[in-house]
Amino acid sequence: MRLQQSKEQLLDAYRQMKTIREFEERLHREIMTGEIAGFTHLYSGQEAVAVGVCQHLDSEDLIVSTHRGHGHCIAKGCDVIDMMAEIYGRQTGLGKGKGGSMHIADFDKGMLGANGVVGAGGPLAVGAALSAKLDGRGRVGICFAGEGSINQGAVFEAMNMAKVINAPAVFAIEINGYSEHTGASYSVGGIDIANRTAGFGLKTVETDGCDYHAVYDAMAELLDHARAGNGPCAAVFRTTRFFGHFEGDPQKYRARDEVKQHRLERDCLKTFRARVVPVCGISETELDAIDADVLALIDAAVDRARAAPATPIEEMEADVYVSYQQDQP
Amino acid sequence: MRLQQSKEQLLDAYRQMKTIREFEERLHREIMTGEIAGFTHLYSGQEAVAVGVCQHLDSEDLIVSTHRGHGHCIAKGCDVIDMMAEIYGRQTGLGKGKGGSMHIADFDKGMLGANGVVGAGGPLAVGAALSAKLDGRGRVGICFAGEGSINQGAVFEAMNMAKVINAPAVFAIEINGYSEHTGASYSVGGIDIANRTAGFGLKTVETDGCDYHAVYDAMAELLDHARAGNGPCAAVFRTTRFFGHFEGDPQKYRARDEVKQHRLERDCLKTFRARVVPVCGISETELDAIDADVLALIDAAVDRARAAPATPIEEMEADVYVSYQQDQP
Amino acid sequence: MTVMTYREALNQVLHTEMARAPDIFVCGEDISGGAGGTSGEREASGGIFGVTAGLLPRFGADRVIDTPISENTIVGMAAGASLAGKRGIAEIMFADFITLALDQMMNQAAKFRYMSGGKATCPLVIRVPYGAGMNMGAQHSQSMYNIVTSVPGLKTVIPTNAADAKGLLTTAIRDDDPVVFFEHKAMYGRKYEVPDGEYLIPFGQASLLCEGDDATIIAMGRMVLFAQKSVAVLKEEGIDCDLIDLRTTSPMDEDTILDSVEKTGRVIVVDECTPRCSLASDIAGFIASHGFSSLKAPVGQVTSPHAPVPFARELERAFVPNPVSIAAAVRKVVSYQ
Amino acid sequence: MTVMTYREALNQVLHTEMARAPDIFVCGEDISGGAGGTSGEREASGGIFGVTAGLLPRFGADRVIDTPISENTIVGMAAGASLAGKRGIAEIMFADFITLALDQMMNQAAKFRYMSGGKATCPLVIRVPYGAGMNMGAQHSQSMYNIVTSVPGLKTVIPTNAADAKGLLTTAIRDDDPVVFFEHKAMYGRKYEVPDGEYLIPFGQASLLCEGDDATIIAMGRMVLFAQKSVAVLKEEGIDCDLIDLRTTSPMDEDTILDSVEKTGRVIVVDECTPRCSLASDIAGFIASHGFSSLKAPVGQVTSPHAPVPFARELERAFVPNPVSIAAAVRKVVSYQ
Ligand SMILES: Cc1ncc(C[n+]2csc(CCOP(=O)(O)OP(=O)(O)O)c2C)c(N)n1
Ligand SMILES: Cc1ncc(C[n+]2csc(CCOP(=O)(O)OP(=O)(O)O)c2C)c(N)n1
Ligand SMILES: [Mg+2]
Ligand SMILES: [Mg+2]
Repeated sequence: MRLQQSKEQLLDAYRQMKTIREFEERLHREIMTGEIAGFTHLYSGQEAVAVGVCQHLDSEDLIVSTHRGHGHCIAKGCDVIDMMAEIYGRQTGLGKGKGGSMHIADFDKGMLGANGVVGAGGPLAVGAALSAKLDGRGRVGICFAGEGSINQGAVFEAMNMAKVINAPAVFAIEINGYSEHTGASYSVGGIDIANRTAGFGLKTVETDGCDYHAVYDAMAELLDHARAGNGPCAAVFRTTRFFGHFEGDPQKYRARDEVKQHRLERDCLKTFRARVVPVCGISETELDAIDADVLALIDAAVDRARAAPATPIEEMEADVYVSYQQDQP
Repeated sequence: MRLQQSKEQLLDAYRQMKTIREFEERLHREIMTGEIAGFTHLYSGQEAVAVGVCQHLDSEDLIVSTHRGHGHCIAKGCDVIDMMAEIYGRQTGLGKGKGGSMHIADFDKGMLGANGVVGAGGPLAVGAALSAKLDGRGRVGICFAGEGSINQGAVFEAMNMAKVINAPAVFAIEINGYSEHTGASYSVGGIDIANRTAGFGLKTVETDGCDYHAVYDAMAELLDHARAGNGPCAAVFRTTRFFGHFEGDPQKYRARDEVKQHRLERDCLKTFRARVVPVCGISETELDAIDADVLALIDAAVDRARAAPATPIEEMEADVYVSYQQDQP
Repeated sequence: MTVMTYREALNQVLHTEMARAPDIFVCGEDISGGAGGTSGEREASGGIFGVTAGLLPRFGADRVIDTPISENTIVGMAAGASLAGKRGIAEIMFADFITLALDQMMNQAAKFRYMSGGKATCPLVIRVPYGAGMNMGAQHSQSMYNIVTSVPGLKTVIPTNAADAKGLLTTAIRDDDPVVFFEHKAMYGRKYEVPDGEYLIPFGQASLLCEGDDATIIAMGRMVLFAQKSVAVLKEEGIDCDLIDLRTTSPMDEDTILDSVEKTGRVIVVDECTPRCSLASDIAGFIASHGFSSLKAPVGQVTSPHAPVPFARELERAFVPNPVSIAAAVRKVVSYQ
Repeated sequence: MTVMTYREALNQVLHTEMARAPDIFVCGEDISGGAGGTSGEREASGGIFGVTAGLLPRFGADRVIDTPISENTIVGMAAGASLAGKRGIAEIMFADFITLALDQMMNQAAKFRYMSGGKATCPLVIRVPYGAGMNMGAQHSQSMYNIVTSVPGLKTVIPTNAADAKGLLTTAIRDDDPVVFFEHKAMYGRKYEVPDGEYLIPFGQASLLCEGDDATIIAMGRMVLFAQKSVAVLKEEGIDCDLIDLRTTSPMDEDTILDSVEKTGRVIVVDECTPRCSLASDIAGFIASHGFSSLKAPVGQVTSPHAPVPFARELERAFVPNPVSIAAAVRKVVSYQ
C-alpha cells in the first residue's frame, strides 16, 4: 500500500531531506577547518527516517533524539540558522552555545533534545508520551533510537513502561549498521530487533529506512494505532550512515567500498527523485530549484554562525536553575 | 519425560525443601517476637524451585540470589546454623551480622549472595558465568530472579550480555504472582515472560515451579545446553508465596483465601510426598523421620543464634577493604 | 495548627497540590499497590511507607501511576513529562536506589535547562525515603544526599519535622526546577504541630532551632533530632548552642551559617552521610574558606564512619551519629584553647 | 626510563599484567572494536582512546570482551566475575556514564566484602576517562571522582603523568579491592619519562612535586598540571609553594597534607569538580578539622562553578580552573593577614 501524498507535501519532504543532507555534508567539510569544537555525529544517509517520521507530526507532537540529532531537528522544524550557530557554539545558537551538537533542543518545535547518553531518550520519550496521554488530544511522543541503544537497560525499561502505562510512544529505531565501531549483528546477540520490541508487546513494523515512502507508510499505520490510544509501537528502519561514527573516525571496521556503494545504491534522495519524477507531477527542475535554495540556506547558516558572537563569560553560570536564591516563593 | 533420580537424591531433595519450609515457618513466628531486626522476605511455597535447580549443582557452580534468598542458600548447601545467626545479626553469622537476611552469602558454597537491589543479580550472574566460561570446566552461573525483576534494565541487559558473550548463565525466574503489592500481570505489561527471554535469544522453558520433578527436569535440559557451551538459558517457573512480601505485610492485594488454597493445592512438599510414596521405594515413615530431623535442626539453629554473641562494636569499621593503608604493595 | 505525623503531612500536601493543579502526577513502585492483585483492592498499600495513600481513588490511575521496578525509567519518565508541560512527582522507594536513576537525575533532568541556554524547564520532584536506623542493611539505609547536593541543576531538600515537610514539599512541587526531596524513614511516624492552610517554606532558608553563644551545631535531616537532644544535655552543663537546621542543602543558607559562626567561633557539623565528600566536610570546608576569621577551634565533623551501614542492631546503632557522640564533639570544640 | 605517552603507559601495563596473570580480563564498549563490522578487521579501534589497543590479537576475545552499550552490566559482569575468582578490568567510556553503573559500583562491588563479614574479595578495576577541556559538552566532560571517593569500599585513583599512570594502574590491578581509575581525556597524548620494568606506586601516598614555605597547593588529576604552571609563575614573584599531587583520593595521604599545612599554614585546594561536596571542600573540611592549629589563612578552594560543563570553547575554558585562577587564589591566601 502506498499512501497518497500531495505534491506540496512531497516537495516539502524532499526539501527537508535535502536540507539535512547538505547541512551534514557542509559540516563534514567545516569540521576539518578546526573551527567547530567537540564531538559531531553526522546523519547523512539516514534522512528518509527523520523526514518520513516527522512528516506525520506537528509541533505539538514531541520527539526525543539521540547524539546523532541534526536530522531529527531539521525534520521537526528547528531553524537551521539557529542550529548551525549552536554547533559553532555561539550566543545565537538554540542553546546559546551551552549545549552544542549533542544537546540541541527546541521546545517550541516539540523537539525535546538530542542526547549524549545513549539510551537516555527512551524514558524521556515515555514521559513525553505520558504528557500527551494526560492531555488527551491525540498527541504522541517519538523516541528516535539507534540500534546500539537497543542494548541499554533504559530503553528496555522504557518500552516496558510505555506498554504498562499504555502511553502513545513510538520507538523509531534506526539500524544504520553500527554502534560506534561495532557491527549491529554483534551487539544484539544476533537477535532480530523487531522480535525484541514485539517481545515487549509493542506493535512493530520493520521496513527500509532509505526509502522515504516506506518510512512514511509504516509510520502512518503506527501513529494511527498510538494516537487512538492503543498503546506503544516500534518501527525498525534499516538504513545506512554515510560518514564515520563521529567526525574523525577512520572507519577501519568498514569494508573499503561500503559507503561508496551505499551512496550509489541506498541514497534516499536519489530513490526519492526516481520515484516522484514524473509520476507525482514533479519535475527534476522543481527539485533542482529546491537544491539551490537549500545550498543557499546552508551557506547563510555557516556565514551567520561564523559571524555570531560568543556567549559572554559572565553568562557561564546563568541558566542552571530557574531560580536558586532564598527569595523564591 | 521424567528423569530417573536415586532414592538418596530424592530423600536429599525432600530434606532440603523441608528445611527451607521449616526455616521460614519458624522465622515467621520468631519475627513476631521482635528479636529479629530489619526486613525479612520468606521463601515458603517456592521451595521446589530452589531445590529443583540446585540439585543439579555442586559447590563449583555459582548462584546469585535475590532479597528472598534463604531458600537458595539452603538449597546450595549453606549451613543453617550460620544462616540463622546471620539473620539474628550475630557474630557467628555467615557475614558476622553485618549483612543480614538480604545479604547472606557463602563463597565456599558457590553462593555469591542474596541481594537487596532487585535486578542487580542479573549482571553479577553473567559475571559468574563468565568466570565459569573462562575456566572451561563446564561450570555455570545461575541467576535467581523474581518476575518483578524482569522489568529492571539490569536484568534485560544481563540477558543480552550473556547472549553476546555466550556465557553459561541460566536465569531461573520465579513467578510467585507478585512484586511487593503489585500483581505480575500488571508490571510486565501483560506480556509473557518466556516470550521475552526468548526474544533475547535465550533457550527458554516454562514449567510448574511447585513441582520439584518438573523443575528438576527442566533444569536438566537447560544445564546440558549451558554446560556444553551453547549459551545462556532461561527457566520460567510458576510458583506461589505462602507469606506476605515481607514479614508484616498485610497483603490487602491478595484474595482472602488465596494462600489457604495454595497451601492446600500447590504445596510442593505435599506434591512431592504424593509422587514419591511409594513408587520410588520411599515410605511415609522415612519422610517423617526427615521432618523430625529438620525440626530439631531448626530448633538448634534458633537456640544457637539466640545464644551467640553480637559482633563487637570495635569491628564495625573492619571488613570494608582487604587493605586500605599506605603500606600496601 | 493540627497535630499530625510527618507521613500525614506529606500525604496531605500531595492531596492538596494534586487537587489544585491538574498537571501534577505521581509515579513509583507500589505507590498505590494492588494493581494486578487477586483481591481486587486497587489501593492496597498507598506506598510502602503510606505517603501516597488515598491518591489513587481520588485522582485516578492516569495521574497516580504504579510502575514496574525500573528506577531509571521512573525518574526519566517523570523528567520527560515535566519537560513537556506536566509536573511529575516520582518516588524512588529507597534512596539507595537513586544509584540506578542517577543518569536521569544528573545527566538529564539537572542539565536540560543549562544545555538549552535557559529554555527548558523541568519542574520535577523526586521523593526518596533515606537513612539508617531500621536495620535494613547496607543497601536500604544510605543517606545519599551528599551525592545529590553535589549536582548543579538539582535542589536538595531534607525536612526534619512535619511542619517543614509540609512547607518544603509544597514549595518543591511549585518550584520550577528539579528537586530531590529526602524523607528519613525513621521519622514518618513522628507527630508534630503543623500549620493549617497553605504553607510554603522558601528554599535556602535554614531554621535556627535554638540559640546560644558557645557553639554552633549545623545539622540536617534526622541528625537535627539527635542534635536537639544533645543541646538539652549540654545546656544543663552550661554550654549554650546555636542549632541550625539547614532544611535545604542546595541551595544552602550560607548567611545563617556564617552569622552563627561569627558569634560562636566554634562549630560542629552533624551529618548522617559517611565522611568523605559529605555534607559535613562540605560545610566544614565552606567555613574554612569563608568563616575562617571567626573560627576559634577546629570544626567538628560528626558523621557515620567510612563503611557500609551494618545490619546488626548493635552495630547500626554505633554507626549512626547519636546524641552522645554529638555532645562529645561539642564539648571537645568548646574546650579547645 | 623510556619516554612515552600517558596512553602508552596505560596500554603497556594492560599488556604486561594480562600476560602475567591469566585471570585478568578486560571488557567495555569498543575496547577492541570491529566486531560484526564489514571490513573483517576485528581490532578496528583498540578503545575509543586507544588504551586497550593490541590486547585482542594477543589475548583473544574471551579475555578482551567487546560489549553492547550496557554500562550497568559491564561493571556488574566484571564485579561478578571478580567475586568469582577472576580479576576484571572494565572500561566505562566516559566518567559521566558511571551514573548508569553506580548501583553495581556503590551498592554491589563496594559492599560485598563488608556484607559478607570480610569473606568476599572483589579485585575489580573500573577505568574511566574523565574531565573537561575537549568541548564535549555537559554529558561527556564531568569529573565524577568526588562521588566515587565518597563511597566506602571503593578506592579512587587519579594519575597525573605517565609514570604514575604505570605505577598506579599496576597497583590497581594487583589490589584486592575494587578500584576506580580516573584518566583525564586531555592527558592521553602527553609524553613523560616512565620507569622501565615492574613499577608499582602504593595507594595513599601523595607525591610532593615541589617544595616551598609560603603556601600548600593540593591538587589531583589534570589540575596538578595547571598548578605546576601556577607554581612556576608564583616562584618568579617570590612565592614558594609545596605542591601536593594526591594521586589517590581514597585512600588519601592525610599525613603529607597535614605536614605541609603545618609548615606553610596557608592552603589552596584545586579540584576540577563542581564545588559542592567536592574534593576541594572535602580536603578544606579535613584541614579545618585536623589542621586548624596550623592554619594562618582561609583555605582557598579552586573548583569549577556550580553549573554543568558548557560546550562553547570560550565558556568551557572559563569553566575549568586554570593556572591564572590558581595563582590568583594562592596570592590571596598568601597575602591574608
Ligand atoms: C551511555 C553511553 N554509552 C556510550 C556512549 C558512547 N557512544 C556514543 S554513540 C555510541 C553508539 C551508538 O550506536 P547507535 O545507538 O546505533 O547510534 P548511531 O551512532 O549508530 O546513530 C556510543 C557507544 C554514550 N554516548 N552513552
Ligand atoms: C532496585 C529496587 N527497587 C525496589 C525494591 C523494593 N522491592 C523489594 S522486593 C520488590 C519486589 C520484587 O518482586 P519479585 O522480583 O517478583 O520478587 P519476589 O519479591 O516476588 O520474590 C521490590 C519492589 C528493591 N529492593 N530494589
Ligand atoms: Mg547505529
Ligand atoms: Mg514475585
